[in-house]
Amino acid sequence: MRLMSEEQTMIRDMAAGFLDEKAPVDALRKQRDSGGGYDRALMGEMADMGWFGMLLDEESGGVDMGAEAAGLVAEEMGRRLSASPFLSSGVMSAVVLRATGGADWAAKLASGEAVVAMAIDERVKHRPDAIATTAEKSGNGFVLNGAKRFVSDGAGADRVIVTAMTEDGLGLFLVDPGLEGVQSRALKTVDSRDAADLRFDNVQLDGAALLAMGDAAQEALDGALRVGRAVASAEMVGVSKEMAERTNAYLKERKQFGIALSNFQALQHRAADLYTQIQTTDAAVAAALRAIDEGSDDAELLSRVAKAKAGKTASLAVREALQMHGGIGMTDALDIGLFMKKARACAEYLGDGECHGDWLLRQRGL
Amino acid sequence: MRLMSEEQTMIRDMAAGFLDEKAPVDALRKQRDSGGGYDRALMGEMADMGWFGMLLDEESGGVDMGAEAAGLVAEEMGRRLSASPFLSSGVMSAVVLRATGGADWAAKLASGEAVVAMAIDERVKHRPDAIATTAEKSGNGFVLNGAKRFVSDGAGADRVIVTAMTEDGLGLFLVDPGLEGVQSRALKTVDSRDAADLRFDNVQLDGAALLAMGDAAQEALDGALRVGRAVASAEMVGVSKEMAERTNAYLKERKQFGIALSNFQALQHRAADLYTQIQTTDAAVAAALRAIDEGSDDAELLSRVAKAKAGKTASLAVREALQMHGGIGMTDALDIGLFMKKARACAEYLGDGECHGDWLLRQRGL
Amino acid sequence: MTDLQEFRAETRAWLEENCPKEMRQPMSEADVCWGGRNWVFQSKAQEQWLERMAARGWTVPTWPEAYGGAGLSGDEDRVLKEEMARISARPPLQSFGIWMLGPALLEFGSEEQKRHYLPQIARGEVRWCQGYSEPGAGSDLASLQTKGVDCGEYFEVSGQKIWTSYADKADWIFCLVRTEPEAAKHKGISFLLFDMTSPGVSTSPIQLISGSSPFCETFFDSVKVPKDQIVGERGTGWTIAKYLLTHEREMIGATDSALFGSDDLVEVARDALGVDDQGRLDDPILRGRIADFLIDEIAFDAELARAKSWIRAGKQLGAESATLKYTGTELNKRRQELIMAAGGLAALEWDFADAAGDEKASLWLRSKGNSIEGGTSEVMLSILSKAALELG
Amino acid sequence: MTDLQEFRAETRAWLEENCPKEMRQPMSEADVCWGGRNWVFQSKAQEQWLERMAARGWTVPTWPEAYGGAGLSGDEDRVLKEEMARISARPPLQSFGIWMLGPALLEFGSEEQKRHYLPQIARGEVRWCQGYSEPGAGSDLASLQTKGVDCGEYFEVSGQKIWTSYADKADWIFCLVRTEPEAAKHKGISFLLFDMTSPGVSTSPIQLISGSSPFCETFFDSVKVPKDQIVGERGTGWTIAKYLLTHEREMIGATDSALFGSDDLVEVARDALGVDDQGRLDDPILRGRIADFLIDEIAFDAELARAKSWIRAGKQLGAESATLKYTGTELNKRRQELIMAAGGLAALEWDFADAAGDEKASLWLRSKGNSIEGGTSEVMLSILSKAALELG
Repeated sequence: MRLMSEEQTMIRDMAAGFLDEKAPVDALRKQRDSGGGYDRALMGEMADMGWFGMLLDEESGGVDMGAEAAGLVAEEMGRRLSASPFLSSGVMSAVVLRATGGADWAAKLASGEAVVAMAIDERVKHRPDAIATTAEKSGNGFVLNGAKRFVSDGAGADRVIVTAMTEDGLGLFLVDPGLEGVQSRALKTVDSRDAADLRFDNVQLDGAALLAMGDAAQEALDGALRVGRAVASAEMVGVSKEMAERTNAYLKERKQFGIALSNFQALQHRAADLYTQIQTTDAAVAAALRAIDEGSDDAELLSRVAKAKAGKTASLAVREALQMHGGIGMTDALDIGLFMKKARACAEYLGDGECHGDWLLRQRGL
Repeated sequence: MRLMSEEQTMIRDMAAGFLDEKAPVDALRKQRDSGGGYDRALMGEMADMGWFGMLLDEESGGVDMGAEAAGLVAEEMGRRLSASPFLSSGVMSAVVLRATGGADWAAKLASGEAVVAMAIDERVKHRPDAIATTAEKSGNGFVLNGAKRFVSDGAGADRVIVTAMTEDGLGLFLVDPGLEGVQSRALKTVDSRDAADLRFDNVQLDGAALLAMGDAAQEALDGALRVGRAVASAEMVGVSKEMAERTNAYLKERKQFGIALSNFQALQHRAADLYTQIQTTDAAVAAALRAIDEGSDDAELLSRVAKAKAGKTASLAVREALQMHGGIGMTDALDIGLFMKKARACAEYLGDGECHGDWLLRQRGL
Repeated sequence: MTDLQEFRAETRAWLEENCPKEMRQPMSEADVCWGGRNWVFQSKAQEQWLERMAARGWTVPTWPEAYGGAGLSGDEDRVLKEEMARISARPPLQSFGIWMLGPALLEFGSEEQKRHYLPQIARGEVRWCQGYSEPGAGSDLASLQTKGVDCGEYFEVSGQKIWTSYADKADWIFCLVRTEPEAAKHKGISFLLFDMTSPGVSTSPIQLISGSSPFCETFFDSVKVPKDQIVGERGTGWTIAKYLLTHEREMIGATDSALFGSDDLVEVARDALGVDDQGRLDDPILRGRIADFLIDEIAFDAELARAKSWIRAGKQLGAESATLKYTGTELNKRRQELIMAAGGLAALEWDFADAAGDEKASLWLRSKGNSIEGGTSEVMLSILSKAALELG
Repeated sequence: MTDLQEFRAETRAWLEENCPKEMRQPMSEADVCWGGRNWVFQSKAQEQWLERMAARGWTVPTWPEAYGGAGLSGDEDRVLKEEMARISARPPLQSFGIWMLGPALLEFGSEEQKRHYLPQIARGEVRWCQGYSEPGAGSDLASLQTKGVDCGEYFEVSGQKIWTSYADKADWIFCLVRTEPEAAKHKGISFLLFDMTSPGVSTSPIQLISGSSPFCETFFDSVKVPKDQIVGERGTGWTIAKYLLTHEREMIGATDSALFGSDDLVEVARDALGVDDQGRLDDPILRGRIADFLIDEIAFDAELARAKSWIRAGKQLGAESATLKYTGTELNKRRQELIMAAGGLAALEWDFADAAGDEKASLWLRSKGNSIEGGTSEVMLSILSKAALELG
């Protein structure tokens, strides 16, 4: 599947229009000041627009538009710091459920009726293959033990897809957080979004909770991570572009020593360097999204490069934005701090430059 | 021992005056075009000034002025790319011979009568503890087998101090490169200095060749490396300062678009950043040299930090010099290429930032 | 025994006798004694400690005795600091009066002003704040617009300041005000002192991206300032401000650097990431970035130590102070970025509404201001390119 | 079968039949066929290959047939390149005539000029060089001083050029000359063509820090250039030059980037340093720097691929060409630094007097010129800040 350029423009414009009205930066600020997370009713409206079904087929209530479409929406969300479980539920969980035949919950998340989160991480750095959580067979079902950290959108989720080791290798389980033995601790996070630490103490799962096991589970998980990385990268491109544009506008407007900051060559060159970084990142992210939609062998590599590069670029963009705005940029009244916090969380989530750089070198036998 | 600031000024001024006349950059260029290495007669004059005895006591014909004095001379050498076996023979070998009681050869190198090189490295990166060369006991003497790479000033040396493993641990041997079984291959190097690869095939050494063994050998070697690193760092500070000063002068003189380059703020800020890097490096190198002279526990740490930092700064200085000079900087007719080549060789020799950064983290238990 | 050794022995004995046990413990932000009219001592020990030290002139040891100090020499001052450090004695008093206004008055104040204001500072009776920056005047401080209209006996001051630390807690302010509207930009500014309870003064705290902050916006609405509350001549305020800015720069550059590098960073990394089977940090690439940082930081520590030795030797730092400010603040930003990276997902847990200021995320966000306050990095580089390199 | 499929089949068959075996091998610098009056073919196969391709118009496939080309569409051209790549066929001819002068003449030349000069280029009969830079005019190229005095029938050209690639081997030169001394800087330049054997032309090769080079200094001493050898109107040379500079920039930015990153770097590192017991490069910190570089390089590869697809779609790159130039050249400098670091002491072995140009040290030193030639990185950033960001 490959979007035509008019389709791309249409998706982008619709997302921009909707989010400008419903989920601009101020909405995140208000959400933060009332406790963080996201607006569930707003999520319903996003679902109505088909966003949560972009990676699902029509039988599951999806619109099957692919990763490129999801990336376009995510970039617009990044520009506005729009809060929703789009990435966790609408993208990653959707990919898992599609691959593992979980059509009923796929339909629920596509319609916005339910939120399904992904519980992947157990360490402070993203290491999806470091799984100490276990699921032991017990009758027709399983007993789940372990802990997951920083489950994105985990506090308000209706179901959580949990990675756990079984005697037949990796297992993916769809877990109801309301079950006995599940402890959820909602986290306050630097980006003011929904996140939770989860503990599982002898949680009894019935057989239907098992989504996939062994190679099938690994493949579904890898697929979700791959798409998740690329879409998260698109969100960071949105953050980067927004910061660069606001900063350039500020440079033209703000005067020091009698002339606009935009006349200072040292700032011009830094702004231009940032621009080139964003251009390169934009291209890398677009290539990753496309490779995923085309089922190309390069998709894994490109999605990791995109994630690493987008994290570096977003970090540069927010740092330059803050420094070039000067003191006023340090105040919470301006938005730069909010973008900086988002960039940090997003760079960490699903692996940073170190994580994917290490993978890259191992692939090359280094 | 601690130099007074007037003593420092005197040493620096004398070195500068002498080297301006006898060993300016043009001398290296001529040496390069006639095959590289150094001028042995000139070395004699340097020895007459006491430079090769700065780290030796008076019994060995030295003047015992310490590492700080050697650093001052080295910095002036770095400014002019003056070629001589000062670092290898006058600094590192002198330190080994002083520690191990090799007074006769110490006296010869102090007087400039002989050159004593250090054969330490066996790999392409500096790893003085990775020694495959062996010295097996045989009668009163030893049999030496192995190979050393990139022995600085090794082609023209009268003796070479070789690190080799014995059954009692590390051994330091004073080897005559004229002995049977020693193969020396003179190298053409990027910095046009004397260097050689050495092979030892069943070289018969008499007992007197052994300078030290075990802990004593390790201590002497560590001492030589420590002083060597600090003095090499001072040489790189000389390279960095010279490059920065020439570049700043060029910026004031060269016009583009009708105004001097020194008016372009982007260049001003880069020049100023380089200046701060050089200031920091200068302080770190001075601290390392002083810590050595004071016998401080921090000397090991500081000499490694100085070497790592000086390598990074010199690399930045020559790159900025070349870029800011533009096309003309790329021509061999200008000196910048010569400084760039020296900076590269000097950064590599005795360990680069990676080497010493790794040591630093291991020290911290990381 | 030399005089200095004797001084050391006496000092050690006196401190041993007079420094309360409670004042010999590591200090957090909340334990600082700022003094002032409305100061509420944290403990009896804190009050005693201030009184005893102030009585000896040791809150401001190098100031002349006539102004509340002890007239110590540079060497004696160093010995006092060493002896206090030896028993982990807390500073009895911190204030902008000691750091900023005091040095300005000593250099530029009249004899009356020195005798009036300095002892109040030394005894912690009056707490000062600094009124420099304005919303429209950041790096270009000299373009400030707060005006002081000459009304005969007094100036009538109106305008707005920003980034006034603890303005909501301070008793008095030292303030840059444009009193000569016709003069050239740098020549129209005067250095005024006035009471923060004067009619027309109001303040409003600023929330930073890192949480609550000591900074305020401060508003002046026709505040009457008697003319004897000017320091130096009219129109010479810029000279005094520049003198203090250099002073401040050295302090900011010197902040937060422990000799031989970031124990905090090394600890966070080890705790968060663990080590592999070779005992190396289990994130090989981040490990390299940390190594690179440590090299720069230890080198900077050497530079800082050198600068301190120069100051002790009575040398003016000049352009070097801009180097320290620039290098020190940029390094601290890098350190905090690395701490956040090492802390990983765990470091993202943070509550903006309830930030105490010592969380990883707070320190990281706060560090971004280091290269802005006290002169931006860009201004430092411009200063260096002109003062040290004579470019442009 | 579509037309394009048909074209592919025909092309494949023709190449199979006509491309000599010897011309299907990887090519080094020394194997390039530059053509020209004094060209000595390396082999019979090289000569045959040029003749056969030129006869078909495939040395310049997209040029019109009337001018020695084959009039291929963009799609056909791509197919031809793919089919040549499939059998590793070498380009039959490379030249500044094809890359630079040709596009300029096609855009700005008169019909007579096109018919006269282009077929000579296509057949490799005349080898061209480019006379732009002067010792006093680097980034500020428009300030060039080489003058062409109007002498009625001809211009009399005097002055000096620098960085003229292969001036000592070229037959003709296309050259920027100031013919209108009274006009504003950018409006006084004309684009002249003349024979390098004209009386008054002399050249001298330039030695680079990386060893010998194709660059020359070129001197003009009252060289007579007939007036019909001007391209475009008098005083419009700057427009033509700018057009070509953008063209050149795209080419330089695109140089040296292999899809999905530096095999050379990865190989050097593995060979020189080895791997530890976990199979990781045995220099953990350098390993991190390499990883960081590879991420940037693969991302850049994606950008380059995107730009190529835009070009194929007929889109003008505009400011993007400055991005590619800047990013590509800065990356190559980093790559070469890393190769030198990975090569360690062994990479220092190098003989300046005898450098072949493909040693690690030569490539490293040569790469430093990448961010200067074809517009410095600083000029690229200034272009971007104005054209893309509208700053200043």
